Amino acid sequence: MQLANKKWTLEEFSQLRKEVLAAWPTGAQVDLDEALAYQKAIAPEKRFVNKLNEAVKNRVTLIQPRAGVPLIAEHIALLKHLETEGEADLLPTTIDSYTRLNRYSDAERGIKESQATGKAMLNGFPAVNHGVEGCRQVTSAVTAPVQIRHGTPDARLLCEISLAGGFTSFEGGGISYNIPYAKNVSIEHTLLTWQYVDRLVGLYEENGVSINREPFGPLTGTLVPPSISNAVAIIEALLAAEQGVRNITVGYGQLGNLLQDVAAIRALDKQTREYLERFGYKDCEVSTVLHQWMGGFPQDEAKAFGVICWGSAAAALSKATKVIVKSPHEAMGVPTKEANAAGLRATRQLISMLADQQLSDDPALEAEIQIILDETRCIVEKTLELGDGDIAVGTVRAFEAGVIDVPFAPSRFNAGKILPARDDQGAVRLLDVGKLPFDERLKAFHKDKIAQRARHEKREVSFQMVIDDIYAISKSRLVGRPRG
Amino acid sequence: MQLANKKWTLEEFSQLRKEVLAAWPTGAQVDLDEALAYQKAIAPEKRFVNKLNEAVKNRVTLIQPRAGVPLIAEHIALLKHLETEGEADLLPTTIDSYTRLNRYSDAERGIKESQATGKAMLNGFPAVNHGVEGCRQVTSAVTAPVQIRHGTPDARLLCEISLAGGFTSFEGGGISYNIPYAKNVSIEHTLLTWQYVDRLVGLYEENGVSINREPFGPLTGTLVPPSISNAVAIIEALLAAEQGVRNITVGYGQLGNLLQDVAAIRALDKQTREYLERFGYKDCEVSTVLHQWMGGFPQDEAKAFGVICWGSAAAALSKATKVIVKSPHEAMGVPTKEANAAGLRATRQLISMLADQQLSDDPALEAEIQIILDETRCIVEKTLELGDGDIAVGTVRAFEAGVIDVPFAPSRFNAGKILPARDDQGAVRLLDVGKLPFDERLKAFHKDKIAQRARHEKREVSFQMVIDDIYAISKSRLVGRPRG
Amino acid sequence: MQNGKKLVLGVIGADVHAVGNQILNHAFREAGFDVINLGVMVSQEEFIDAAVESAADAILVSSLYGHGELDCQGLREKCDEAGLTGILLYVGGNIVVGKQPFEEVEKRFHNMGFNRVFGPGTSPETTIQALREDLLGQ
Amino acid sequence: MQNGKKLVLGVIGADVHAVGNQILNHAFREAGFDVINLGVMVSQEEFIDAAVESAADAILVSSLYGHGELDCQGLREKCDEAGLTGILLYVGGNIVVGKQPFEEVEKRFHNMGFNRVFGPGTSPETTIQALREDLLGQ
Ligand code: B12
Ligand code: B12
Repeated sequence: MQLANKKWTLEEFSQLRKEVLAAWPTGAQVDLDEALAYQKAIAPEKRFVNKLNEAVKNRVTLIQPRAGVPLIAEHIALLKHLETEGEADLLPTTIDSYTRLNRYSDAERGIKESQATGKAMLNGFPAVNHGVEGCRQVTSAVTAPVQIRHGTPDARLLCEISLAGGFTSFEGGGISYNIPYAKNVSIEHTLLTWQYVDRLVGLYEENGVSINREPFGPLTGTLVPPSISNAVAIIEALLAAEQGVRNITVGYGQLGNLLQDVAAIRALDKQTREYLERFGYKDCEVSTVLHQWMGGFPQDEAKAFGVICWGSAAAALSKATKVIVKSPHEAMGVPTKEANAAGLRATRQLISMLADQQLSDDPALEAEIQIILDETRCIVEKTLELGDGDIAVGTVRAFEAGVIDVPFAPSRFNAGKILPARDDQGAVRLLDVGKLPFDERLKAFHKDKIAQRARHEKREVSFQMVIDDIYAISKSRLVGRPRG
Repeated sequence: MQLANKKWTLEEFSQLRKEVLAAWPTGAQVDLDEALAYQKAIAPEKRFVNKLNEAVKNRVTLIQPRAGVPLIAEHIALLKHLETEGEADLLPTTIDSYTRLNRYSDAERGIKESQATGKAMLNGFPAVNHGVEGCRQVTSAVTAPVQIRHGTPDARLLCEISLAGGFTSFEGGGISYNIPYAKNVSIEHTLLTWQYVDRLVGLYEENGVSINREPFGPLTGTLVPPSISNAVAIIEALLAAEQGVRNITVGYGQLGNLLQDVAAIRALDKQTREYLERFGYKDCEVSTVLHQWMGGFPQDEAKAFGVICWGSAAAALSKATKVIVKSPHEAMGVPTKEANAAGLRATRQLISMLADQQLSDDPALEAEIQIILDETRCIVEKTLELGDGDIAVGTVRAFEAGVIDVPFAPSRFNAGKILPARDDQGAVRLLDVGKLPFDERLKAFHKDKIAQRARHEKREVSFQMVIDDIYAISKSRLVGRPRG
Repeated sequence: MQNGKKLVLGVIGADVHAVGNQILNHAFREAGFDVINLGVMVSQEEFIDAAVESAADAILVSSLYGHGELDCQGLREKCDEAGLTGILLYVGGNIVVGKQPFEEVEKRFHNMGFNRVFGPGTSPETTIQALREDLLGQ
Repeated sequence: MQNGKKLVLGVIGADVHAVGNQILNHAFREAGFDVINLGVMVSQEEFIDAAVESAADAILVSSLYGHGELDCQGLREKCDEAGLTGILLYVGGNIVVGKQPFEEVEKRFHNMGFNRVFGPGTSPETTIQALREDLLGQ
């Protein structure tokens, strides 16, 4: 199939569909009409879109954990714990890494070994292997809406099974679930697989079942400048909308400087709406999500609470629609349900205490928002230009050209030329802008900011700064200052 | 002795001193010359004043716990734990409640029962009973400077023993250690006993030994409006300076609205310096302390971490010189050393991550600072007026008149006429201004703010709001909204 | 509407925690009880004198600051001596030093003669419910 | 100044955590080692081929994502088969699912034939020190 940002015909979709469903035996369990009927029977308050729309209206921030274990009963117990003891508003089902790579027989081995050893041998819930029925057991056992969270370049079968399985939201996108999560998969390929996913969601939508879609905002989670993740989120929103998706949550990973974090969420919300409008997707519902710090965490649990709470504050003060919550076990491993619930409760406390507060619209905040809007516009416009107006084609070429460039990404389809580092106030700037299509003013802005820090630290601008910044938060700092 | 804000003569002081030292056998251990020599031998980095002055210079925030257990060895182990595992910059020795009321024989019983049962039967360290030698064991065992923290209306003997015992800072004041901590003790009496303490510190100062003094900022810790605690801090700073104190830390208890908290610390710092200057105490060194939320805490430890972290953020963003740290056990009881250290580490994480950030000086912040400055000025000026220019005499009359009025205070010398409640953004305002000497504009400001909240909550302004606000933080809220 | 029952309320010992006391005072009155509120820093003797004088139905002792165990020793015996045999005795707050298993704490205070023992953060509603059961058989 | 020792470095299995790998690559080179960095998503076969081809002195396996225990099974045996008998094998990162007692984890991986096992957050300096001990006798 030829990549273009154009809504697939039902024919194109149906042709591929057989192949997709045949990839693993559980695919045969999916019957679209039956699935639509099942989805329609789900209570309104258990639908992701309704909870999100209400939160947008009331300007409140919902809280959601990450969580997934290999076996169904344990997974249900985990989710129940998170909604009762963790006071979660929204629930996740995090998929294991084998499933993410379509290695369903390895996942099967993980299930078996988990059953045999009584230990979780997979880092998530293998939804494809558990099939439609297994998913329905999960989604019907809890009272909050449940979302599939993963990192799967080819999530077509996973999406088929999980929507039929009663999940009402599906995370990911052709860029955000490729570049940070794969090494050898071309962007072209994942844009196509995710057009399938979005078309499937569009089909549900056209049949009266609204499903939330959420591009994965934080990308590699490691010093990703806001304009890069915002640009990716906007592009994925446009791609999804073209295929008929109507409810979109755009995301951002907290960086730690409060002003920058609040500015990033505000810019993201505003600019996503603007671009959707511009390309004629006028009935799209947009919400935002802030992820608590996605990079390396401190090992100490009390310090981890510090990081968690600061992320909650950023979410509350930026009025993000929801916040994805970390646990005090983050640096150590997949959290126990108790640790996960503790992270949620700390977050709840902050979100509620800050519900009625917000940063005032002062010139410093306005300036920071403007910088992010300008940079993001440079990237998105250049991408459109490279694709001769087609954002899908443009995206492939933009990655080739380094016009979109994600730091520390494993993918060989990512240029990897930019180097981010913090400025003297801890905002993430660019030490090397690589091939980003920034104008001279923006380039000078970054250069000045980094130079200012270097002067303060009395050292040369160098890669060592980047390394120091990567370790900083796990060492109780934001800016990785030289030691001693 | 007749109360007046006038430096005591050495004669006046010495006359009283004999009586003070005779109140309990350990008083005989104090020899001023020997004590001065002992203090002079303390390493500079172990002196409170040096650490504080350096922090003021570098605009960093130091962290300090509260902690005290009945027995010496256990207390030393506790402090060592807090400096190694808790990364505390400054250490406390919190005094038990019997000692605070000069009930030294009850304290003796507590020591005995603690030894016998192996459980701590006192809520702090009975420094007077342990005597000069006991105190020296403590202060010499640790590397950080140590401060006496208590709540003692008559702390004369305690101060004598602890300064001779090597402590380099002493908390409290004639108002702040009376009104929240006593029921039947007149202000006149405590102003006199604290003139003794301040004169003693002044004597050390004049002999080349600089001791830090810290009025207790949070008062009852329960919805105390910033202008009231700032006015008390300023008055106590003036009283201390007159007796020769030269290093003063003025304090404030976090209220939870970030803008108000930052404004309160900034106003406090500025106005304390202005008043000291105006009355000719030109060589005083001033620093500030923010206390993490001093009212009722949530019982859940994860939620308590949320409150702790938000207090840390307020401290860091207001650039307070130090922050007094709570533990996740706060709602339950005196914390274990592990819980105490955990509170410190969470605080450390936030303070370090926010070290390079600050709120920008926008009009909203400026306006909030101005309100606090204006209100505080009204109170202090009226107090001066009531005392015909004498701030000590004025203070006694101000309490009689309700010109200074602390909410929820146990003291019968406090008018108890004002009622604080939160506004719609969670800032603490006055639902009833009582007899506070506010001008019409200020009165209208408070009225409007509370009315705005009432409208939003669709209920009448009433005492129920106050009750709801008292419980709010322990129920994961800041503003006590009506239920349902 | 008054329910005819009289409570003596106060914070025992050298304890100055005044907030909870003021709220309980308010809540008990709202609930129809007759409250003799002694405030903070109340000695055993003051509790007993007030109860004798008013012919109270119950004494409600608060202790927050940690010395509750020392302060409460012997209160039941002194009540007996004063002729207040069988008077309802409650204690609540942060009644011991530190975070201790509630069951053990409860047992120790039961042994001291308290009819009911309440842990940290007990809501006024819970206490009022208990009083209604014990005094009004509701 | 090169120290003449060759390391094969990579992140095993379906694991894409790239940040630590990039930093280790940088740190080992700075420390004088010759590094063959295979990046992320490296199969056992790729590790072995690279080690055979380069006559490496050690294989350093990273696993962050939790499937380390499944991914590492049989690596030592395959090394033996490929003639890499006795080659130094390290593993590090977040090598199991969840927060588990390190001693037990270490034992399980020792039993799988790893010479050294490193827990979460091990600093490059620690690893370099261990390599110097094991390869250069320092
Ligand atoms: C950033 C991150 C991500 C990014 C990775 C981006 C990228 N492509 O690199 C994203 C968001 C994409 C991601 C995805 C996933 N992640 Co992740 N991620 C992290 C996180 C927060 C930081 C990792 C990091 O970069 N650290 C900084 C670097 C410098 O440190 P490091 O990687 O630990 O490496 C150092 C040391 O460990 C040591 N070391 C490493 N290898 C070796 C080898 C030897 C021999 C030695 C001696 C030392 C050594 O030296 C390195 C340099 O100092 C960690 C948690 C944490 N540590 O805070 C979780 C974490 C590793 N991720 C985890 C998981 C489960 C996942 C996912 C499966 C699910 C998810 N949460 O989405 C997917 C996995 C996808 C896949 N197939 O691999 C878990 C692993 C759980 C476990 N082991 O029990 C962790 C621990 C989080 C958690 N507590 O749940 N993740
Ligand atoms: C505010 C406060 C203060 C203020 C008090 C101001 C004042 N005069 O009122 C100040 C700062 C002055 C203060 C001083 C001290 N405090 Co204090 N304080 C608190 C705090 C933070 C909140 C108390 C409060 O007002 N809560 C709100 C009210 C509404 O709740 P409440 O008091 O718990 O009362 C409710 C219930 O407990 C219940 N209840 C109460 N009594 C009874 C009785 C019965 C029969 C029943 C059924 C129910 C019941 O109903 C009440 C209404 O809902 C608590 C910790 C916490 N709870 O978060 C510590 C706390 C009570 N304080 C403590 C201590 C140790 C002290 C000090 C000794 C030392 C210090 N830290 O400075 C001094 C004591 C001075 C003295 N002599 O008493 C400890 C007690 C430790 C313990 N028991 O192990 C606590 C628990 C903090 C801690 N974890 O260390 N404190």
